[in-house]
Amino acid sequence: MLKNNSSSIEMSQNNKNINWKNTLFVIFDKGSTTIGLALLFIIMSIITTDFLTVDNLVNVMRQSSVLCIMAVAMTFIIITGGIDLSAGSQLAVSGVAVSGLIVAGVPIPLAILLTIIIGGLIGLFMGTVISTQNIPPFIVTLAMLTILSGIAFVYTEGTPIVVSDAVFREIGRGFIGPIPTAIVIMIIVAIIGHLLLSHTRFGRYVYTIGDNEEAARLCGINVKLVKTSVYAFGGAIMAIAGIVLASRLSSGSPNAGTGSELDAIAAVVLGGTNLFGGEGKISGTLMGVAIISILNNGLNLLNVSSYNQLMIKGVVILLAVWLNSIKARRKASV
Amino acid sequence: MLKNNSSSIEMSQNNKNINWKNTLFVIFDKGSTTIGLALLFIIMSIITTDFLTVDNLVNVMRQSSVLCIMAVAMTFIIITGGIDLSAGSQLAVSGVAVSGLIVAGVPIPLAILLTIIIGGLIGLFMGTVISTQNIPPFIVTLAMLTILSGIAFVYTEGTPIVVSDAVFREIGRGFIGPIPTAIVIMIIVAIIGHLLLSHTRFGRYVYTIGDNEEAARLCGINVKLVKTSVYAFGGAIMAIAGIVLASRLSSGSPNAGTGSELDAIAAVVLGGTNLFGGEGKISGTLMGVAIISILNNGLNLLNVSSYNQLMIKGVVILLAVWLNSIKARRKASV
Amino acid sequence: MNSPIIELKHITKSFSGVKALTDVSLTVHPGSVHALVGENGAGKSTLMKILTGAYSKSSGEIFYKGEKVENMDPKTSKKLGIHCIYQELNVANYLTVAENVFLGSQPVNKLGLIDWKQMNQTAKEIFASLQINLDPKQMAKDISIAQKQMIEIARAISQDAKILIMDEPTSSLSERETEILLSLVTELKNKGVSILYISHRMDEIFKVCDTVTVLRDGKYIKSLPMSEVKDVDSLVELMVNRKMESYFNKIEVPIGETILDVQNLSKTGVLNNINFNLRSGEILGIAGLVGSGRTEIAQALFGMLKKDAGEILIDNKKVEIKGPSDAIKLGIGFVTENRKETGLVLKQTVRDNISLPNLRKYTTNLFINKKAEKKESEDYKKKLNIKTRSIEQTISTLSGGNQQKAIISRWMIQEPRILILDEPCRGVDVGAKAEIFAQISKLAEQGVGIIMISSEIAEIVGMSDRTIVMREGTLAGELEKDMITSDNILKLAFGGGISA
Amino acid sequence: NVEKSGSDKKEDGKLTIGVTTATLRHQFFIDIDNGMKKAAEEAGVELLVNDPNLDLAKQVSSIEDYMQKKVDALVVLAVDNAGVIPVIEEAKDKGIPIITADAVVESESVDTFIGTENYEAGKQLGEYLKNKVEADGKEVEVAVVTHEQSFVQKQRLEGLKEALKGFDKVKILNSQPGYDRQKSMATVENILQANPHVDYIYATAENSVLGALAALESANNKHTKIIGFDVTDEAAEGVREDYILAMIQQQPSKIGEESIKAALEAINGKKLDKNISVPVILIDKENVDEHFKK
Ligand SMILES: Nc1ncnc2c1ncn2[C@@H]1O[C@H](COP(=O)(O)OP(=O)(O)OP(=O)(O)O)[C@@H](O)[C@H]1O
Ligand SMILES: Nc1ncnc2c1ncn2[C@@H]1O[C@H](COP(=O)(O)OP(=O)(O)OP(=O)(O)O)[C@@H](O)[C@H]1O
Ligand SMILES: O[C@@H]1[C@H](O)[C@H](O)CO[C@H]1O
Ligand SMILES: [Mg+2]
Ligand SMILES: [Mg+2]
Repeated sequence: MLKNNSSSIEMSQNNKNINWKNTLFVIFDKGSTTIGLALLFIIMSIITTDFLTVDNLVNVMRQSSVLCIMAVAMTFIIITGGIDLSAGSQLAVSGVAVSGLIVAGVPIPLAILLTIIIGGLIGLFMGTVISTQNIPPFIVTLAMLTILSGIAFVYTEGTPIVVSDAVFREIGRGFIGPIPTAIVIMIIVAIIGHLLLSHTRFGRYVYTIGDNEEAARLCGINVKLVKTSVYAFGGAIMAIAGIVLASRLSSGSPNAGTGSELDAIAAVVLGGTNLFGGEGKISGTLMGVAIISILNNGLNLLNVSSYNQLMIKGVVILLAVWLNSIKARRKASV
Repeated sequence: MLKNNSSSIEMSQNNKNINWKNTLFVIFDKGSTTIGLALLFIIMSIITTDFLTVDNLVNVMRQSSVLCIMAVAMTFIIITGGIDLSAGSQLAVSGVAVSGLIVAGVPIPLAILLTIIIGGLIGLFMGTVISTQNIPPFIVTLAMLTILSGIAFVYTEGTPIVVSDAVFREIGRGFIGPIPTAIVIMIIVAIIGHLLLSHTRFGRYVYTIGDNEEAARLCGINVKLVKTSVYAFGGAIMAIAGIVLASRLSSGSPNAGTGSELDAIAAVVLGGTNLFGGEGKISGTLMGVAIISILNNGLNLLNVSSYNQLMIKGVVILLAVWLNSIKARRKASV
Repeated sequence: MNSPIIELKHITKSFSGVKALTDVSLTVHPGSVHALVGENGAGKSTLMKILTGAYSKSSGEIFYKGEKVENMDPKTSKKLGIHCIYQELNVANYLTVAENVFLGSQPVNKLGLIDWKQMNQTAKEIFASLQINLDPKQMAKDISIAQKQMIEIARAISQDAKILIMDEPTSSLSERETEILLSLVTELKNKGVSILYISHRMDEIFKVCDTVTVLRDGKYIKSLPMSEVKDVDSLVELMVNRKMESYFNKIEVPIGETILDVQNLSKTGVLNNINFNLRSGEILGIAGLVGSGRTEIAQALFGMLKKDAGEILIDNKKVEIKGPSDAIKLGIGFVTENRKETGLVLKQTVRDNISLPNLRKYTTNLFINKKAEKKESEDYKKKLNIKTRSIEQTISTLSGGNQQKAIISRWMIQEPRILILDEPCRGVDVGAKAEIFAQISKLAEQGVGIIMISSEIAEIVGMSDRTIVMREGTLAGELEKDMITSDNILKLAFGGGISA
Repeated sequence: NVEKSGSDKKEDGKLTIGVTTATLRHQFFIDIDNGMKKAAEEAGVELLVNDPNLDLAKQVSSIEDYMQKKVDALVVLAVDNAGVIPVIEEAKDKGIPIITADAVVESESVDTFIGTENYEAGKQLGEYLKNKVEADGKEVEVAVVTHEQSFVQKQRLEGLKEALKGFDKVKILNSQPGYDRQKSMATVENILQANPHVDYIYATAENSVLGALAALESANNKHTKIIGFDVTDEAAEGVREDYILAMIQQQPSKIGEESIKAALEAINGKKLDKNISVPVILIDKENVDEHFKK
């Protein structure tokens, strides 16, 4: 509304200016960190010749696939006002499960399907506890973080399950035409996530619950069911992330994925999703994922030493968000 | 409220029953996980003879001192609706700072004072960014997590700074009379935290901001100032935690404290503080800390194997919160 | 007579052991407008929430067309065609206006995807039929409370409800919107819809209702056809169980010096060159339609809205008000129009809410003197008759009107020199209104200058010493005491001239 | 109560050894653990194992808890070489013998250290590389994937650098972070983007090696070779397939066995050597089949 205002004010002054300004507004309005991402991209392209190559961009995307898939699921959960701290452990469990099944001789498609079902069931369990028992998601998923990790370790006795199957490796390492399979999977998940969230009733219920749970209930939305479904859906998607990761590493390790929940949450929040729920977009999340991945890639390309990477990462993330917050404030004061 | 009710209903029936029931109600109403804590305590006392000894209880308290001090600061921050993911790194920085200062020949009291001031300044910086730039606390403190960790590593080049000074060691390992100094510090911090939160204007403002920031502003509360102060105060308290830890370790290590922010947040949330702000108590936080510490101690005493500890910890935490949620629902439906 | 569509029988509801409703019965016939009246906290909203299944009843029975409904929940009631405009608005702030209209039943296309085009189009049509100017694509967080109320009304219409419950639908609307709403009620009734209508504005009850049921202290008092109700006074008497002496306890007091002078106040697109002043002991009314900029004047005075031009003088001295804390330091108090979003601290107790801006007063040494704090809250609980079991109760469990009284006490304790009241009696019952007006009068007597924004013209007429009327961001006119009439206010608000 | 539990122990006469490991989430430490279990069983002592999972504060707490349990000896695989000193000294003051393993702890209270001399092992690997490069006669670049936060891994890096000091045919790039497989894999993929012709990747621990291996396999890169630490079955396969040039194999299960033996000797009052080094084996394609079954 305000944007319209300001552009209509411009309109009367200078007609050429508007379209340009308008376009910029549209781009910069998508996520919360668009300016930051754009600047990061430009700076990286300038300071290292290795960054802006097709090869490297494909490389970055492929690396970000696991994080991206996780972050899509996390976006749904956070928009309901929830959180999933067990995402990393879910990756471990599903990686171990799919590897264990394949090693045990289960055909690959079936192993994958079963793993996704297991992931869905884990999510279903968490969602049920959260929505029916009224326990904060933070606590439920924190408890599940250690429980699931424990299960993965007990199941494998701490030793990764190696999958030498070449077909399975294709998921994380192979190509479909010129595009890595992992990227294709990531894109499909992101598109499904976007459609579901922004263009179906289910998605709109997700927002409504996160925004005003009471209003949702009074409008006849089955709040418990929707919440439970979000975690179950999330669990299935986390399982897909776990499968891609296991394939990339050719093994199911109970250590895999540990701690990645924080990256996923960070990507979602960087992308402008409100940690208190009700607000957020898949497109924003993609940008958050891009920032984190490009940053990691760039620092490696630039051969920055490991301790300095820590500091630089923090500063860049802070600056990226800060740039957008300036914009937001300038907008508000128009 | 309900407590009065139900007891007054009993009153007419049986006079002896009431007092007992009343007392139980009072105990069980304090935090969100009182029943869980009580059960945990009782079970531990029964299944291992090593648990319920004066020596071991003092031991548990001393072990929990660092977590407890952190959690007090975290309680304030979470009640404003914020979060501090950099708490662990703040511990590392202050541990490294106090050790570095002492090794450089600064007298211990001055070194401690300077470290607390540094901690306060770190908090002040974060608080200012959060409250004036409108960037979500999650992102600011996540960025600070890596920045501060990087600083600690660069400053020490990754090697812990050993403090051989016996006086410094007293803080974390010494005794005042029969009571460990660390416990005395923890109790003082908890009392100050409680008084500040529940008996001063500042504390009320903290709650109000976490509940309805706009209403707070319209009542003339300087929201930015209060928020900034909470982080600055928090930083100073985190520095105290870091000093106690460094003293317990007789060294400042850039690795120390890493990851402990999650334990601190968990303790606060277990203690019934609302992660979305506006609600919570220091007494609840103490109970959350107790649950986590007793659980760790008990599992060690019972020599439960590593992977099983993971599962058991998760299940116990879930059960502890669940028991209270049943009580809460029973209350609501009376 | 046709058979009843809804029967509530012997409904009892208790919260934490305390009864909010005791053995209440109610029968609603198709195609009728049934009023539900009673004091704040009488149990009207609670009874309606039981009917929609938002609350579960403690005991009693619900019948729909003679058939017993066992477990009523919001989904079931929606299926039965029961729709409710709740007292506390249920708007999702980060969804669009159109989505809020269709909340929970957004139209979808063949693929199961949301049909945005149709949704926006339909919303637009509904808005047009309600003569309101709202952009369906706008985010709900950017609109005013009156507009949110209109969204709820639009939602109700879009639902094709058979039974429509309206819980104080006009409490934040002004004359024009109220007229539209009331004609809508009649129209729906003629189509056979049954309407349950709750309001503290008695004139509305007399205008559109066929039957009225009175509740008092959670108990059923009486149901009777409106034709049998003699006048407002007799209905009020049933509600409050005593004779009301007067509604507007205005005390005439000598009016003093000018304490506030507003000159050329402007804000692009919202306020245009506003000039007025306020004297000590004076009650200045501000009237106008929704969206005319009344709230914005208050916000500018309180430092919530940055003015583009103009000056504010207090005691003839220019002042710079950068934020609410500056305003408070200058002795200004402000009761906002939207208590839920900008007033209440919902997780806290009644006492906390009353003492919030006054804590400094109770602070001795470092700590808050809780005794003093409690005492003053207790005093105001009595003075304004706030219905709560204890001041230690969480404020969210109070009825709407009682919450409003708590917020008002907050500012009375402050002893401001200038008190701005934006819709001070929103949702307050007639008895309590009289109490609040008595208190406001007393403040004026002590020399406080009062600015009272109200959409209820009767309140403006009954209480103000002088009135300014706003229209589309400009000051349409100023009325001296003897010129303050309903007619004159309306003429100015709609853009006509007045005859002196 | 305390007294009683103490006397209980004497009655059944069984000795108790408390172990605080670094983490049980790495094959290397799991192997040490298995070695310890085996030795403890043979000797008929009770073994308590605590896993702080690299958290220093938890490790300190676990030693304090062992004091409550009045263990007869402590085996410490320190998470941090300085932070455990005060609690170790406290335990020693209570008469509990202290055995350290894997990571050196500089303190008077430590009875002995058992494990790999990581600096020396790094040097050994460096010498091997130096010979190889001299034989090839070409200048090479070495990228490093490591967890600089780990004291042991830093020593391995310093050892390698020491061996290559003044040898101008090798250029060592800045260390890049990699601890778990996923992160190490991504890091190596990125290194290959910046430097497709990098000759060697020095990965200083088990999972950085396996992450690097996954990256090379995935890129089908047969030019770049890995050198590193801690051979597992997967890594052995990598040696056979020429992704890995050479690795240092420690003898974790031997470290475990020796630790328990030393603990028993200390309990019996025997004076121990300050340093019991367990030799490492340098594995390359020549000898890999000897040590790892196909
Ligand atoms: N969730 C709740 N918990 C406890 N008490 C409640 C709750 N909701 C309502 N009450 C109590 O029930 C009584 C009836 O409230 P209700 O909201 O139905 O009144 P009302 O007639 O609608 O009043 P108003 O005119 O002010 O809206 C009040 O005393 C109120 O405090
Ligand atoms: N957050 C906002 N941003 C921009 N414009 C706004 C905002 N809120 C309100 N407005 C605009 O300001 C004008 C006046 O607002 P508002 O409806 O609050 O006035 P009002 O006279 O106080 O009406 P009422 O008090 O009856 O609701 C309207 O044109 C409205 O669209
Ligand atoms: O100290 C350990 C071991 O020596 C092993 O190589 C695993 O990683 C290191 O941190
Ligand atoms: Mg009501
Ligand atoms: Mg208004």
